[in-house]
This record gives sequence, C-alpha cells and structure tokens, in this order.
Amino acid sequence: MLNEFVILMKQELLLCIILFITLILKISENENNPKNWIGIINGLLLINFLAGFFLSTTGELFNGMFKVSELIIFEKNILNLGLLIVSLMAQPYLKNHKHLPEFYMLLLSTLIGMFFMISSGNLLMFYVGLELSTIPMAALANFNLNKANSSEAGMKMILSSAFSSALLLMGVSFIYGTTGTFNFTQITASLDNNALQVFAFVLLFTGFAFKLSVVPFHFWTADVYEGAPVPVAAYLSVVSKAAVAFVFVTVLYKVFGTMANLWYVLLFLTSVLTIGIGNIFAVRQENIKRFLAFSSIAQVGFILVGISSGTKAGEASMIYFLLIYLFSNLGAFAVVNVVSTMSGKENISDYKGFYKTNPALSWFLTIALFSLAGVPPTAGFFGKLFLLTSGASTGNYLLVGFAAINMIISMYYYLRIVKAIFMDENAMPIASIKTEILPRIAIIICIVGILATGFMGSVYNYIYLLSSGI
Amino acid sequence: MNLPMNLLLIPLLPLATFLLLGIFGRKYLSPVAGMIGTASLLASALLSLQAAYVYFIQHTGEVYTSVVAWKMTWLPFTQDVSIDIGFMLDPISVMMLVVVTVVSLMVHIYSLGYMKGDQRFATYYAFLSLFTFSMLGLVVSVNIFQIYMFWELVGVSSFLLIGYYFDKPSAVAASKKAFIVTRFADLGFLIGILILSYHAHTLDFPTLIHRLTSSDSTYLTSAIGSSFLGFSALTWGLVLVFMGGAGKSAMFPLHIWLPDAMEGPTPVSALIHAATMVVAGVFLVARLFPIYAISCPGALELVMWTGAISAMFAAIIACTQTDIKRVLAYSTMSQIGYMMFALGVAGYGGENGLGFTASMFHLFTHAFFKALLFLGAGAVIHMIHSNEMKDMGGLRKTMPVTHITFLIACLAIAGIPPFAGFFSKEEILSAAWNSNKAIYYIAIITAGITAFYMFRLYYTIFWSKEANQHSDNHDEHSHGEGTLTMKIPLLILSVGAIAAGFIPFGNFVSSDGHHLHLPFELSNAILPIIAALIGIIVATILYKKENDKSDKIAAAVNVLYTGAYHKFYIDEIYVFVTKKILFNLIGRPAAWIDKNIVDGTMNGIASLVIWKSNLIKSIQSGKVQDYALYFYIGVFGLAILAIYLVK
Amino acid sequence: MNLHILVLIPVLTALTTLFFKELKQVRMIAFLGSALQLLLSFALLAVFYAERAAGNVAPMLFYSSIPWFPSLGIAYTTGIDGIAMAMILLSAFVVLAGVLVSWKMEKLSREFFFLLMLLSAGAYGFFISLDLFVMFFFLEIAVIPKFLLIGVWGSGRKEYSAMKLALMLMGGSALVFLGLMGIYFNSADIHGLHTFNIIELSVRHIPYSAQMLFFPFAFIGFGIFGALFPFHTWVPDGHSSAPTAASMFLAGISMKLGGYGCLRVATYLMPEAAHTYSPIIILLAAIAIIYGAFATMMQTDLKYINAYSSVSHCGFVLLGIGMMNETAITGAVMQMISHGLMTALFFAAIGMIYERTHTRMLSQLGGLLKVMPFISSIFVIAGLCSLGLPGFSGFVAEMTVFMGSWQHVETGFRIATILSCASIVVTAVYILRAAGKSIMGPIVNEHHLHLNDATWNEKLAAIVLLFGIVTIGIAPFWLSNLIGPGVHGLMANIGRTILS
Amino acid sequence: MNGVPLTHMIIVSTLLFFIGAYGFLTRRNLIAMLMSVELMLNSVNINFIAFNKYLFPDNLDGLVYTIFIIAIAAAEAAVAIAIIINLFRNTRSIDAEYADKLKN
Repeated sequence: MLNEFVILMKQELLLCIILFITLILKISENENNPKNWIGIINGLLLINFLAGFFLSTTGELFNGMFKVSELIIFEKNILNLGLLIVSLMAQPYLKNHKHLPEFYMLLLSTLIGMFFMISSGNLLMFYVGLELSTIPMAALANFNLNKANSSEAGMKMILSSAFSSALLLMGVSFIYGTTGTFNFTQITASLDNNALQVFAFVLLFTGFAFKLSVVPFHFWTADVYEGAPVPVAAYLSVVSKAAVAFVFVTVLYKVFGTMANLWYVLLFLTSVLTIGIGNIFAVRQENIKRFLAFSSIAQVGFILVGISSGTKAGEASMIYFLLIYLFSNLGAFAVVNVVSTMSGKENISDYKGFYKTNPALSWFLTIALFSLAGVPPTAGFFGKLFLLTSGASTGNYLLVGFAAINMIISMYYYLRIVKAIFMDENAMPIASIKTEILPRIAIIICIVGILATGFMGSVYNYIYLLSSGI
Repeated sequence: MNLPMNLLLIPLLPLATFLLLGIFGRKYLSPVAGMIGTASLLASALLSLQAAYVYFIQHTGEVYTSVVAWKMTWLPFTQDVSIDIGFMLDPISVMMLVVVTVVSLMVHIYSLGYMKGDQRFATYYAFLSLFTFSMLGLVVSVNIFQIYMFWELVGVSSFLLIGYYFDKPSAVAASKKAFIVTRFADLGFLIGILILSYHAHTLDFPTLIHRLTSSDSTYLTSAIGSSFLGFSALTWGLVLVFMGGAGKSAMFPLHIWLPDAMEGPTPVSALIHAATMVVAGVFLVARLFPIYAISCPGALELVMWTGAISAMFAAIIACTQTDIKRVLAYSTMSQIGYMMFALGVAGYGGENGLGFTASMFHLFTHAFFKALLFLGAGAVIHMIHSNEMKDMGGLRKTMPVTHITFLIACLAIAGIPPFAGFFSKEEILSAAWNSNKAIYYIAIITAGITAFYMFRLYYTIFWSKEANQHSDNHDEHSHGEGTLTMKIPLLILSVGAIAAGFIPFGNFVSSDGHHLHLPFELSNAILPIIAALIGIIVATILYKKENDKSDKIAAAVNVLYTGAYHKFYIDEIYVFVTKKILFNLIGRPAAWIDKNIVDGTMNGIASLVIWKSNLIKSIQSGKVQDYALYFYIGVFGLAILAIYLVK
Repeated sequence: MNLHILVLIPVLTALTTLFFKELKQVRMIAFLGSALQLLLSFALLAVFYAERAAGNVAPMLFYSSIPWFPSLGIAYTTGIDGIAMAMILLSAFVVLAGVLVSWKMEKLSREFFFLLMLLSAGAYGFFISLDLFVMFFFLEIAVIPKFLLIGVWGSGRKEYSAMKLALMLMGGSALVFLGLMGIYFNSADIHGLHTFNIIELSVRHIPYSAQMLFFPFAFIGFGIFGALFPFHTWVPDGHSSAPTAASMFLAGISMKLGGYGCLRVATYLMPEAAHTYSPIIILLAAIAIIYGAFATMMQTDLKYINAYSSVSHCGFVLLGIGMMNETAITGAVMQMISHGLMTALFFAAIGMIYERTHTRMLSQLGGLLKVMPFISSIFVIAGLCSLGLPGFSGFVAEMTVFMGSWQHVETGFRIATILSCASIVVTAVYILRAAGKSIMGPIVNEHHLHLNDATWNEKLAAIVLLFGIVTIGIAPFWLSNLIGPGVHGLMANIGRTILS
Repeated sequence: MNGVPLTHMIIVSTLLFFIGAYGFLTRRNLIAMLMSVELMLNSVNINFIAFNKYLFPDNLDGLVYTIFIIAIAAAEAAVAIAIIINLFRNTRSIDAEYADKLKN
C-alpha cells in the first residue's frame, strides 16, 4: 500500500522533498550569497524532471480521488520541464533577490497544486489543487515587493481569482446538490442535464475559462503579466495555463461528455471572442510583456478551437500544441527576461536595432516569435495547424476559417517586433548583453525544442496514442 | 523533284554571320566585319541563283509544284496542329530568294563604303545579316506559323536597323513607331492564323490551302458555316491575315511608319524599306492566294481597294515632300499598292491569273529600280550631308555615275519602255482592265503622278540650281561620289533595272503553276506611256530650271497641297488615338485604380484593425471591479445561452 | 534517384554559410551549392528521360513516401512528373543567377545568403512534394525569408512592402489551408480514412458540393501567390523594394508556386468545380493581362515596369489553366518557365543598372547602350523576350496559350482570348518605351559616361538565364516533350466534367 | 424535520451570494471587497451543508467540502491581506479605484 502510494505519487513527493530542502535552506539562512543555491535547486529540478520518466505505473489512490495514467504522467513531465526552464531563465532575476528560497517554495507549491489538480478524480481534490496552484501564484506576482505595479498585479490576481473560485464553488455546490457526489465518474453517471446542472456546468466552465484567460474572463491576465516579474509571467502564461487546459479537457470530455453539444457552442463562442479580442488588443501593445500576454490569450483561443472538436485527435493536438507553446513562449520570455533584467527595457520600441548589438538573442527571440506565429519550419506551425485540423474534423469550417484569417493579424504583430529588431534604425540600441550560462541553457533548450518538435512526428504520435489509450 | 541540301545554307549562312559578328564582332572583328558579311552573302546569293537554276531550268514537266526540301516539327500543339520549321521552294519563294539575296548583297557591298568608319560597323553588319536571315526564312516557310515567326524577326531587325543611330531621339521614335504599328497589324495576323488553323486543323501551307480550297472539304464548310458579326470565319481569318500583310507593306491606313523609317541608314532603307521587307505583305497574300481567290473573293476585293487607294494616296503625298528619302518612301508605298491591287484583280488559274503574275513581276522589277533609287539617293546624301531637296541641285556634273543610274531608275519606275518598270506595270494595267475599270483608271492616273514626282525628284537633285554653288563649299568634307564599292552596286542594279523586264516571267511564276503567256498589245500600252510622258513633261517644265512656277501651282491648289504636305494628317489622328485615348483614358486610370482602389482596399483592411483596437482599448480599464463586472456579465450571458440551448 | 537531395543541398548550403563570416567565403559556398544544385537538376533531367525512355509510364517518377504524422495521414511524399521537373530546372537556373548577381552583398552577407538558400529550399520542396500538407509546409517556408530579404536589404518603402507582402501571402496561405482542409476531410475512402496524398486524392472523387465550396479557397489562395487580380498588389511593391536577387526569386520562383498550386492542387483535384468556375477565372486572368499591361505603360520606375508586366504575364498562366484543355495548360506551364527565366533576367539587368547609376527612374536614364553595351543588350533581350519575340521563350509560351485558348468556342472565351492577344501590342509599347528611354537616346547624365560594364559574375548570371531562355526559344520541342506527358496525365482528371 | 424547507436555505444562500457579489462590485476598499468574497464563499458553504443535510444525509461529503473551503478561504485571505498591505506600502492607498496603473 505505502509502496504503491509512493510510486504513484512519486512526482508530487519529489516536489515536496525539493520544497522541504528549500525550506531548510531558508531556515539555515546565512546572508552569504544565495547564488550557489540556484545551482543546487536547478540540479534538483533537473533530477525531478528526469525522474518523471522512470517507474511510471498507473493506478488510483484514495478510492478514485487521485488517478495516475500514462497521459497524466506525461503531462506532469511537461509541466516539470516548464518549471525547470522557468527556474533556469529566472537566474538573472533571482541572483540579487534576497527572498530566493521563498520564490522556489511558492513556485514548487503551485506546481504541486497543479499535479494534484491534474490527477484529481474528484471535485474536492480538484478544488484543493486549483487553490494550491492559484494562491501562491498571487504572492509570486507580487514578488517585486517594492514595486507598485507588482503589488497591484498581485492584488488583481488574488481578488479576481477569489471571485472566480467563489463562482466555481457555487457551480460545484449545485452539482453536488443535483448528483450528491464529487466523484467524476459518479457525476457522469447521474447527469440528466436539467437546468440547474447546466447552470452549474456553466459556472464550472467559467472557472476554467478564468484560469485559461478566455475572453471575457481574461482581463486580469495582461495586467498581471505586465506587473509581475518576467519569470512569473512566463510561468503563468505557460505552466499554469497548460495544467488547467489538461484538466479542462478531461472534465469536458469525460465528466460532461453528455453535454458535448452544449459546450461545443460555448467553446465556439468563446474561442471566436478570445482569438479576436486577443489579436485586436495585441496589435497595439507597446510593452512587450503585455504584448505577450495578449498574444497568449489569442493562442488560448486556438487551443479552444482544437478542443471544440471533442475528439481524441483534438486532445492530442492540444497537448502537442501546449508542449510546443511551452518552448516557444518560454523562449520568448527568456530573452525578454534577460533583456529587461540587464537593461531594464521592456518596450517594443526599445528593441529597435537590437540585431546590430545582439544578433544571437535577436535570432532566438525571432525564432520563438515565428513559432508563436505558426511559421514553418518552427514547431508552432505544426501545433497550430493540427489544432485547426482537428477543429475542422467536425466540419466546423467557419470557426477554422475565422481562426485562419486571424493568423494574418497575429502574423502582423509578431512581424512588427521582428521588424523592430532587424529593420528599424535606432540611435542608441540596447547595449550588447552578456547572457549567463543558466538562462542561455534555458534558451537553447527552448530553441532546440522549437526546431525539433515539429519534425519529430513521433512525438505527436506518442501523445496521440496516450490520449486514445485511456 | 529533289533539291540539293546545300540550298539550306542560303538562310543559314547569314544566321551564322549574325551570331559570329553579334557575339565577337564588337571586340575582335570590327575591321573585317564588312568583308565577312559580304562574303557569306555572296555565297548565299550564288546558292539562290543555283536554286533558281535547279528549280526553273532543270525543271521537267508542265506544272511548277511546291517542293519541301526539309522540314521538322518545331512545336507541337495538338496531334494535327503544330509549328513546323522547313524549307519550301515554289516559284514565288525562289523568285523572292533571288531578289532578297541579290539586293542584300548589293547593299552589303554598298555599305562597305557608305558605313566606313562607323564605330558600330560590326553591329551594323550583324543586324544586316540578321535581317537577311529572317527574310530568307520568311520566304521559304512551309508553315503559316513559321511565316509569322520570321515575320516578327524581320520586324525586330528592321526596328534595330531603323534605330541604328540610337542616340538620335528621332531615330528612336521612328524605330518604336515602326515596330508598334507593324506589331498592331501582326495582332490581326495572329488572330487570323488562330481562326484559320482552328477550322483547317493544320498550319501547314499545302494542307491548309488544299483543305480550304477543295470545295468538298468539311473544313471549308465549317469555316464558311461559322460566322461572326455577319461575316464567315473564313472571311475574318483572311481579312485579319491581310491586315498583317498591310501593316508590313505599309498599306493605307497602316502606312504611317514607313516614311519615318527613313531615319535609318540609307542602305538599310534600300534593302528593307524598298526592296524586300515591305513586299512581305504582298508575298503573304500571294502565298495564300488560292484561298483568297477560290474561297473568299470578298476578302480579295478588300485587298484590291486597299492597294488602289494606297497607290493613289501615296503618289499624291509624294509630290509634296521635300525630303528625298520620304519621297522615295511614298513612291515605294504607291508601287506596293500596285502589286496589291494587281493581286486583288487577279483570279485563280489560267488567264485570270494574269494579275498574280503581274504583281509578282512588278515586285521583281521594283526591287531592282527602287533599290537603285535608294542607293543613288544614299550617294547624294553621303555627299551633301542632307536629305532636303533645297540643299541639292546641279549634281549631274559632280557625280555622273549616280546621275545616270538614277535617271535609269526614274525611267524604269515611270514606266517608259524598254525599262523594266514598263513591262511589269503594263501587265498590271491590262490585268486591271480585264477585271475592273475603276481600278484601271486610278492606276493610269497614279502612273502619271508617279512619273511626275520621280522626275521632280530627279531634276531638283541633278539640275535646277547651278552646280558650282555648293560643289566648292562641300569639297572639303565631301567624299566626292563615294568609293568604288558604292558605285559598283549602282551599276549592277541599273543593269537589272534595264534588263529585268525582258524576262519571260509568265513562264516561271503564275497563280496555278502552269506556264502563262503574257499578252502584250501595244494598244493597252499607249495610254500609260502617254500618262507617264505627261508627268515627265510637267516635271521638266516646273523643275528643270530653278523657278517659282511650282510654288504658284502649290498656292493655287493650296488646300490639297497643304493636306498632302501634312500627309493628310493621318499621323496626327494616330497620335491622338494613342496618346490621348490609350494613355490617358485607359493607361492612367488603370494605374490610378491600382494605386488607390485595389491597393487602397488592402491597406484599408489593415488600418481598420488598428482603428478597432484603439476603439475598444478602454474596456481594459485597469479597475479590478470592472473586470469582475465583465466576468459576471459573461457568466450569466453564457448561462442564459446554455439554458436556452438545452431547453 | 533520390529527390530529397534536392531539398537537402540548399538546406545544407544555408547551414554551412552560418559558420563563416567573410563575404568571400559565404558567397563562394552559396555559389558552389547552387551550382551543384543546377548540375543535379540536369542529372535528374537525364535520369528522368532515361526512365521515360525505359518505358516507365508511372505518373510520378522517383516516388517515395515516408510516414510523418501517420495518425493524420501525413507523409513526406515526393515524386516528380515533367511539369515538376521543368519547375525544378527553372528554380535551379534562377537560384544560381540570383547568387551570382548578389556577389557584392556587403551588408550582413551571411544572413542574406542563408535566407536566399532557405527560400530556394522551400521552392524545391514545394515542387517535389506530393503531399498536400508537406506542400503547404514548403509554401509557407518561403514566405518569411522574403519578408526579411525585402525588409532588411531592400530599398525604398521596404518595411511597408515587406509587411504587405508577408501579410498578403499569409492570407493566401490561410485560404489555401482552408482549401486543403476541405479536400482532406472530403477525401474519405471506403474505410473513412482521409489522406493528403495527391495521387490518392486524384482517384477519390470529392463531392461536387464540397468542390464548389472549397475550390475558390484553394484557387484564390494559390492565386494570391501567383498575382491573381485583384490580389496582385503585393507584386509591384514587393518586387520594387526587394534587392535584386530577391526580386529575381520572387518573380522567378515564388510566383510560380502560386501557378503550380492552382494547377496541381485546385484544378487537378477539384476539376468539376474548376469547370464551373472557369469563366470567372478567365475573366480575372484577362483583366489581369490587359489591365496589368496598361498599368505598366504608366510606370516610370524600371522595377515597377517589370513588376506590373509580371502581373500581366502571370495572367497568361491563369488564363491557360482556366481554359482547361491540354494545349492551354501546357502553354501555362511553359509560360511559368519562360516568365520565370525572363523576368529574372530583366530584374538582373535592372539591378545591374541600378547598382551603377543609383537610379531606376526612366527620366534620369538614357543612352546606356553607349556606356554599358553588355547590360543594355541583356536589358533589350529580356525586353524582346517579354514582348514575345520568336527565338525566345516568351513567344513559345504565349503562342501555346493562345492556341489552346482558341479551342474554346464560346464567344466570351474567344473575346477573352482576343483581348489577351491584344496585350502583345501593349507589351511592345511599354517595353519599347522603357528601352527607348533608358537604353537608347542621348545620355542625360554625364556622370554615366564613365560607368563600367558588367563584371564576370554578372555576365555569368545573365548567360545562365539566357541559356535557358534561348534553348527554349530555339528548340521548344524538348520542353513540350517534357511537359506534355505530365499535362496529359493531369488531363485524365481535369478532362472530367460534371456529366461524366 | 421541523419546518424550514430546503428552498429557504437556498434562497438565503442565494441572497447572501448576490449581496457578496454586489459588495465586490461596488465597495472601493480592497479589504471590504475581500470580505464580500468571503460572503460569497459562505453562501456556498450554506449550500453544501443544506444539500448534505436535506438531500444526502447518509454521508458527509458536503460537510467535508465546507471545511476545506473555510480553510482555503482563510489562507486566501491571509495572502490577499498581505498583498494589500504591500500595495498600501507602495501606493499609500487601498482604494480599488486608484489601483489602475496597469491598463489598456
């Protein structure tokens, strides 16, 4: 029993161990530089990531509250990778920050929360995981303790997430009231689509939508990204979003599969809104973090298009896209982080003439942006196109057409930055930057991922098999 | 009848010369270029004489058939329609071979002296060879599309040669004009080809002619059956093909390029714009003559009237021009008009074919005396350094050879026996008499006018003013009468101008290949001779001595005179149509629409997006409570929608 | 013979350039790479002929298929017929010439040649691929290098042009993508399996209703690449702002991707719809031809002149495709080849002139024939080819298109054909106008008097292109023998009408 | 069970929920907004308890869930207040209206 418990929860447990190690580090704090800790912790995270691939057994714990499957393990590995990259790229930001251990503690606790959320087979477990992944995030958003923007971001995040989770809970309570259980499988069994359940479902839906920052529940996103430290923004934009997306698909497909034609309409509507609004806002952003926020909103819209098909292919392409999106977005954020910590500049206009001084970084940023825009040969092309393909598989060409047309707008604003980097003249461009080793590793991982993932069809097929395996 | 394959060298030698001189000439061969060109052309001239000998003299049997010496499929379109390149000999093509090579040879020799010291000497000869090649390829075509191809090639080589003095804006303009006008005509030619080939399912000459003439062929019925705007497809096709011919042969109203084309070097004018290229149109109609004559007399009528009008019209204008080359240009146009309406009045086979033979005969003789006239004029210009009559006069002493040969040519063109022009013209007139009186009288009048303006030209150049006036002040920078190489061609050609008339032409060339005995009654000959003499006498009175009679007459018929002097304002009409209508009413709007409307929409869409995004930015107000409110609205909006959907 | 090498070599060349800094090394690498590519294409041609001679009548030679995304039915499928073969040859010629004319590209030379090679790789991949998705992949690969090439190395309003080009081509590919989706999801076989494989698709009949819905997307999408009126506006700006080599690539290769796609994807896979829509296609093509020609007449910038004339000439491609009979389509393909070579040569000449005189304005040029005879002759030859002079490729292609178009007996089609024929006159007008103003006439600017003529690399570039143009112009039968069977294979499908 | 039917419970909780929501949308003081959120959560708790007691009395799922909600709400409040205090440190105000530096 214990043995099985350990094996099934190995990833969570590993994280907990690392969490405690950081805690100990914190307790035994001596003011001599925390720099060398970064190395240690990153090492641990690397181990954690690799360990995810071993001893992967499937099963259930706590009579179905906690499930583990091949797919879930894979998703957790993706998240681990995200965490690793984020912590690597965070190094320039953290190295002079005096609360380094707290940063990691909060970060790790959010990840643990996500893991529980992903494995949850029960609304209670899900709720706990969700909150565990949300509340520390607000603290992280506020991690620039003496910056007004940062604390405003934290405030906005915590309040709106509290608000949304209240609505979510309302939905949960109605579900409970109509079905009398929190267990997913039993809920599915006893759904009869009466008005209260539909309402409850909508409330749950909005809860997810809020976390995924789907229009019109997205407003917090841009502000928080702009205010929060860059690594946190990166983490928010990729890891937490990915976690929620994974759960979202499970809930939609498995729990509320009977309401398919209902949530199909909801997804249609929200995805159109999300892509459109995200693009239109992204077009005229000046701050690059804010710009990436809106672009990521638009990306979520594409994810919804993929999900809306309700097929295994949809789920697979969603996961595949999220993997690629993780590389692309983290790559972009990594460069932005390096630049903003070294030069303090965060505006697109500051990047004019960037290529003259920092060719390597320019190419990295460009490749990442191209991947976000979905331009071959970067992997983003494949990710986006598979999403649209699975969206079209149900004959929903209207939505796909809308998305495809919007790719032009998104093309425009990504190319805007490329233009600034390569073409615009600038009297005093950002000075040449010496990238340190860890963030460079992070960037390299991302670029390799971007360039390789697309061509390795095996990755997609692996995911496809996993998602159809369940 | 099989031909020696070395005849293929006739067109190939000039081609080789062109490539050689065109690629290496400028750098390496500049001094010897002329020699090379002349030599190779001499060779091909001899070869074409051999061809004539083989074809006509060694020929056994009653009928001259067309012989295809060599042919290959060049570009297949469908199973039965394809462009073939080949080498076909029949009476008219052999005749043309001789004409082209001989005249071209003369011009080559002449140019040795005339173009001496020109810095683009080699290029000049390269272009000459290119033209000769194209012209030869044209006349031996087996396939109507082959003719079209070489048609374009002669067009472009004439463009290159007219624009030879490319730093003279007038030359550039003239070359452009020549190319574009003929190109416009070629458009008709092309569409004509498309129509004919579509109905005949072939481009091959013999097959085409057979299919469109034999009364029982389904092709012919289909061509006649399908009609557009009331005319049968066949009529359209033939008329459009003739349009191409009219363009090249400078028939009214497509003649406007020919006078300007005189901007080119004078030997070029002699070769291209007098002897060979401009008669290509006549050759084309002759080539398709059976179809015209048998299947579509209506089209032939058009040919006839176009020719007659052009002949008269050009002759009138020629009387008023003061630039000697332009006078010759208009006379060329008028003479070609003769050939055209000669074809027009002709019928197919036997005696009716007289016009055909006559036309070819005139083409043959005209080539000699007109080339002679141009080369003579060239000699004059070479000495005077001017084209204007007013700068000339009394040159008979300073340049005797030119004077004599020029006189011979004038007599020939005026139709005074026993010179060549007389015979050919006489045949044409009798052909016209047999078929259409109106044409006959036009022709007679034109003959008179021709004699008049030719001798006006002759007298103003060689008599009129007193010689010594300018001979002295020209001596220092004039080359006398020019080098030997310039005199020899004049002499040779004048021999041709005298002797060519005595060839029994009917034995060789006729509409159906049979021998045709050319009738010759003095009764028919009297009237034209009288007309010619009248013209000459009037010219003598007016221009032999310097006086003001001519101006008086001009003043008397002022309207006609100024009209003719300005070429009846045809050019102005063209300029109006092209500049005003094509450029301003189509070109400018097209460009404007592209810039502002088509492009504008594309940019408009882009700016629309930006505008929208600025419009809705206030939604993101930054106040957390507004966000919550939107959240709220979203939730309940979705909830209402959902419940509505489920119910 | 393995086709993948055709993509591999440019990619490797591109990657190799990254390891060098000096212009001398980089350009030499690029030159070697593209020269090798040209040789390979000739070798491929030889093998191709050998196979055909050996009686291999397979529609696609050197067919190979490597599974890529099996669950989506995507495989890296390659193979060529005569049409693709011709296209590959064209690309090889243009690429080599393009590398040669940008011999003195001082600014960021490494990146320049890298992008150039990437672009060419995209083109080759597009022409050899038989899988719609892979095709689309290569089609899109070609977009971004153009953006950078124009925006970084261009002249004039380069940012605007680059952005415009990128966005319009992106829009085109978005439409293409929808078309592909439509084809893909209507291609279910008896087991309900979908496929992207063109060979497969050609035998599966897509329902007529679906065709009617998706043909416009596919055709217009590819048409935007091929300068379909009224979506041609990227052409003038893009071409005129681009550096010489990029203009050559754009007009010589990229625009052909569009025409090729219209033929191989839209028309070939959805013939019934194509038949229904053909009047519209013809109309647009005829408009593009005439209107492009007239718009050219008004231009004063040499590059704009050539760009607009490209619009007009590419109209012939669409005209031929729209006529949908064997001759016309053969003509369309020939026109693609011919226009590719010719316009590349034209842009090369213009680039050489611009490099020396630093102006492309007709008003500021004149009498260049005196000072730079070689370049001027090249310019004139390109012009003559573009106005369809026999002996050059343009004549062959246009005549074939006319011949084919005339097979259509309906009056409307006839009128369209006549209008298109009429464009040869307008073409003559603007070509002679351009040549007369810039090449002939007196010298307007005495500084031009001591300019030097073409250097060896420029001469080589011109000769490479001339070789192609003239061999087609003198002996077109080899080209038609190459293309003919390919088109004949396509006709098996295109000939299909709604009735049958 | 004596008298009070489930519907009353639901009505109460719903009222409480909307009161909380209204407060969240209208109060300008951040702390007050936080309290309104707590109201909403409590209304949810009432729901759980009521459902559990009236509909499914045989197990304690709802009750347990409520306990979790209360605990988590406490944690949330703690973090929120910490952040608000920090905001106050930086801007000298806890007025929601003035915390709008990040916008558009």
